[in-house]
Amino acid sequence: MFIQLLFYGFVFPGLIFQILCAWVFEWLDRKLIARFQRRVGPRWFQPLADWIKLISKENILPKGSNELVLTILPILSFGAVLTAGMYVPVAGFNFFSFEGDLIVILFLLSIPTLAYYLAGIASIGIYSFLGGSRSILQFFSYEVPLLLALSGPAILAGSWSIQNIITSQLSKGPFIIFQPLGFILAVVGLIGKLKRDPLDIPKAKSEVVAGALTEYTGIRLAFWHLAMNVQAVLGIFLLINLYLSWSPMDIPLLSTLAFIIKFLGLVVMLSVISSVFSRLRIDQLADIGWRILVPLALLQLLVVIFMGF
Amino acid sequence: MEKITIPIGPQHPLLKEPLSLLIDIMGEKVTGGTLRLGYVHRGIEKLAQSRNYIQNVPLIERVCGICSQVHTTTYCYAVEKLLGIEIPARAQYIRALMCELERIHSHLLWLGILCKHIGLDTIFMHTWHDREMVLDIMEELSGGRVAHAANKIGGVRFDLDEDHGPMVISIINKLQGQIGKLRDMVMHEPTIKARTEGVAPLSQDDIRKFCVVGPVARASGVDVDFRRDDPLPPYDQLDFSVVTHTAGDAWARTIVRVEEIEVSMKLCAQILQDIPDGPIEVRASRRVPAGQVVVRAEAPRGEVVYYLRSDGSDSPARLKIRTPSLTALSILPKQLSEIQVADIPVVVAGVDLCIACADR
Amino acid sequence: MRNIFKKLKIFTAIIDAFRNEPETIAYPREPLVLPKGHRGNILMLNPEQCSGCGLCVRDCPANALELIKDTRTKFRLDYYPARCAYCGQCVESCRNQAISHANNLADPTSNPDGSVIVLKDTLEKENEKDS
Amino acid sequence: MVQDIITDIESETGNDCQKIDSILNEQVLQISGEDLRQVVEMLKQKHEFHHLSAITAQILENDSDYVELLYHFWKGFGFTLLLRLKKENPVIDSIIDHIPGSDFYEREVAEMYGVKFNFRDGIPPLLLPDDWVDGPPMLTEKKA
Repeated sequence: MFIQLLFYGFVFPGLIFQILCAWVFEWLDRKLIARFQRRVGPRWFQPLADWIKLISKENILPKGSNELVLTILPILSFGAVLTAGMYVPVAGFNFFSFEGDLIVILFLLSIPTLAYYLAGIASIGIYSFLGGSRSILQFFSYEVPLLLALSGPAILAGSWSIQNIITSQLSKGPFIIFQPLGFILAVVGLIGKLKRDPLDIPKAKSEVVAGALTEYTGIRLAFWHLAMNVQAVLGIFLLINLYLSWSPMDIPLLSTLAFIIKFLGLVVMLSVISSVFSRLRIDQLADIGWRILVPLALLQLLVVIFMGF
Repeated sequence: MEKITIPIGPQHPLLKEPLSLLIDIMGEKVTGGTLRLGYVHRGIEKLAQSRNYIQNVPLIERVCGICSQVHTTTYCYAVEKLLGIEIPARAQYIRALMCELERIHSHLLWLGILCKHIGLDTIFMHTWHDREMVLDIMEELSGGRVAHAANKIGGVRFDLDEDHGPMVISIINKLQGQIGKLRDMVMHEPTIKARTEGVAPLSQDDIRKFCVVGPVARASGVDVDFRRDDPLPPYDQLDFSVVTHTAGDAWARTIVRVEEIEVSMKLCAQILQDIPDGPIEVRASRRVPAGQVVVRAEAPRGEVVYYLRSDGSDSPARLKIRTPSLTALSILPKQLSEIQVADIPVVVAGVDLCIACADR
Repeated sequence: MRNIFKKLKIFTAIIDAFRNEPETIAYPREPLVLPKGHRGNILMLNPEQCSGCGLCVRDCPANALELIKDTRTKFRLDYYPARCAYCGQCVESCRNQAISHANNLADPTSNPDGSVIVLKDTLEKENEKDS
Repeated sequence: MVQDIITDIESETGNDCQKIDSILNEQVLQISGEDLRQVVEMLKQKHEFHHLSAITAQILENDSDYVELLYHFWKGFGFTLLLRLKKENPVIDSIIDHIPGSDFYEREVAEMYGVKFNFRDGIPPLLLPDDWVDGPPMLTEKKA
């Protein structure tokens, strides 16, 4: 039993699996974007090489910054996303399901954003401060439509457990058919959560250098990057589970294959989106978030509620 | 809300060259800014006085890393004017061809940088790929990508042979297709327009007051182009249009520059069609007779002014260089107010700064 | 409708880019093809043509050439690649076409011969004869 | 055209204004330093010279007691105003309120040649380092 728990925690679906997925995601993303830009792109081991390079670098913090807080924050966010990863079902494998785990996961996945904000405040750099305050502004713009959109599948399935939502989809069909709008809103929210192009306002290079992570170096930065990438992978897993969880036959191998294909499809989608749109301004994002995304999410929710009857 | 001053530069991802901007912000609003130059001041004007006229040609080429050809063209023209010689027509056409190619690559570079700063790396990479085709032509012709070393006093260093003309024409035709695609991408991509339209508009009056030149002035409706208004040969024999726009904001600057690329491509084809046969250089004496001359030319960023005084020896007594970026910089603090922090890249990239030019 | 199609231009552009081969090369692993006229390191292909007149030294804007002259025929022409700006002025100034550019990617720091390349040396030979 | 400008300048300032043929391809008028602001205002109002291309400062070898300032205007053709200032204490009025674009040109001349511009005290350096002590670089005899 203890060995089994260790296996869950450290191998699958825990630490090693999630880190591997994160690196695969990072490589795929970088390679795809490079190819869209007519570049060759990195080789397959580049994310690992970058990570090793980062942890071997000197670990500097500027004088006067709060070392303890700045060290805890990346570990905290990495831990939060790893914990969330334990509850997200992967290709039908699910070990710790309970009623309401969707809410717990969403809560855990918003910890990195708050940690990012705190990192901005705790660093003494001016760019860090701007990046941190921008990240919290952005948080208010995307989080509400994201939560509203993600509650759609839960209401349709009549349960806040991801496992129940998946089983409900197996009989009803994938929820993307019933709520395409909700899926789009969830993707937009996910992009905002991951601070990817075109919603990379908190870390816009030409404005605030690297946002809240400007003063970070070495192993702390390496853990931030890892946390961000694991978060991206979990977000994609969540979208697959909530909207696309359906396969024609109930064969484990086939469903695993289908899961991988869906994962790749979503990665391609995120890469395409990040390479065709330019970054929005923070006021434009707030405008779009509250005037367009939230009403659309409410509309979708209404449709879902009427469908439930 | 608290007023904060954010330093942009001398080292910042926004700037490719060192420039110090101190920008006052309140929340996300920019209230004002000051700037400071001199981080790449190389003292070229002083240096030029201690070198002979021939040594100065490669030196002048290094005033700017992008518009190097137009600087040497202007300098050589000034020296030739003092020497009282006129270079052969073929050499003039080759100089003009290089200048126009340079204008295309400079504007493409600018477009890429703007797109990169607003977070659209795809168009950045695509424009720079197209720019690379222009640089390939220039390297094939002259031997250098940006330091062409094409001009010498009394003519040009290389001649176009029979393969070069068709090669340039075929690449230009290919480029024309690419630029068409690029134009559609830039003009119809909704987010570029959303980011640049209405940002930091300059009125005609501002342009006149601050003596601004080049695409920035033309985007505000000031119809000035030194290729047409005060032409160095052979521009007086070439037929081209001057692109202007009235809005004066960053979006108008984008349109003006994209259309100027197309004008320049047509000019290249025209030059290759009209180019006369003949020699490419005349003998120039090493000693330049005493005299003073002022030469103006249109660089990709606007008017360059060269004042040259010779005292009869083989090195200039005074060489004054006024580059277009200096005027663009003088109006930058005015533009950096009443905008958002996110607009700073658009404004700073939009005026097309070349700090090395401005510092000299 | 046409307008929407134009808005999708960037999608078609990235799909085209994805379908075609990348335009960049993985540089150290794949060789770089330089255009014909690229100006690389300074070479002296025809040392017998060099008369030691010193025109190249006088016109060099970067002081990358040095002429140590003993008599009219005894001289040594040194070339400092790290100072060189690869402007080609010496090639242009030379009346005997003795100097030319190599068509390589100039890398002054990796020169195996140290910081000085001796382009032509008639000093030592004469000295050897004397001794 | 240039004759008009000369008569206008002379009637405006009451001082002599000479036409000099020093520059090959431009019209040059020499005025005295005190008249600069008046002349520039008049040129701007009456003759619509808005575009100041550059301000060149220089020291002539054969007459090194003076700093020579050249104001290069442009209006379809080049037109230059020439002023001579004493090298020991070169002071000139600033024209920044008439032509705001002259800001950087004046600052450059001030730093490189040590010319003082009236009404513009305490401007920070533009090109030179903040801790520059060697005096105006273009006046030093050091070889570059």
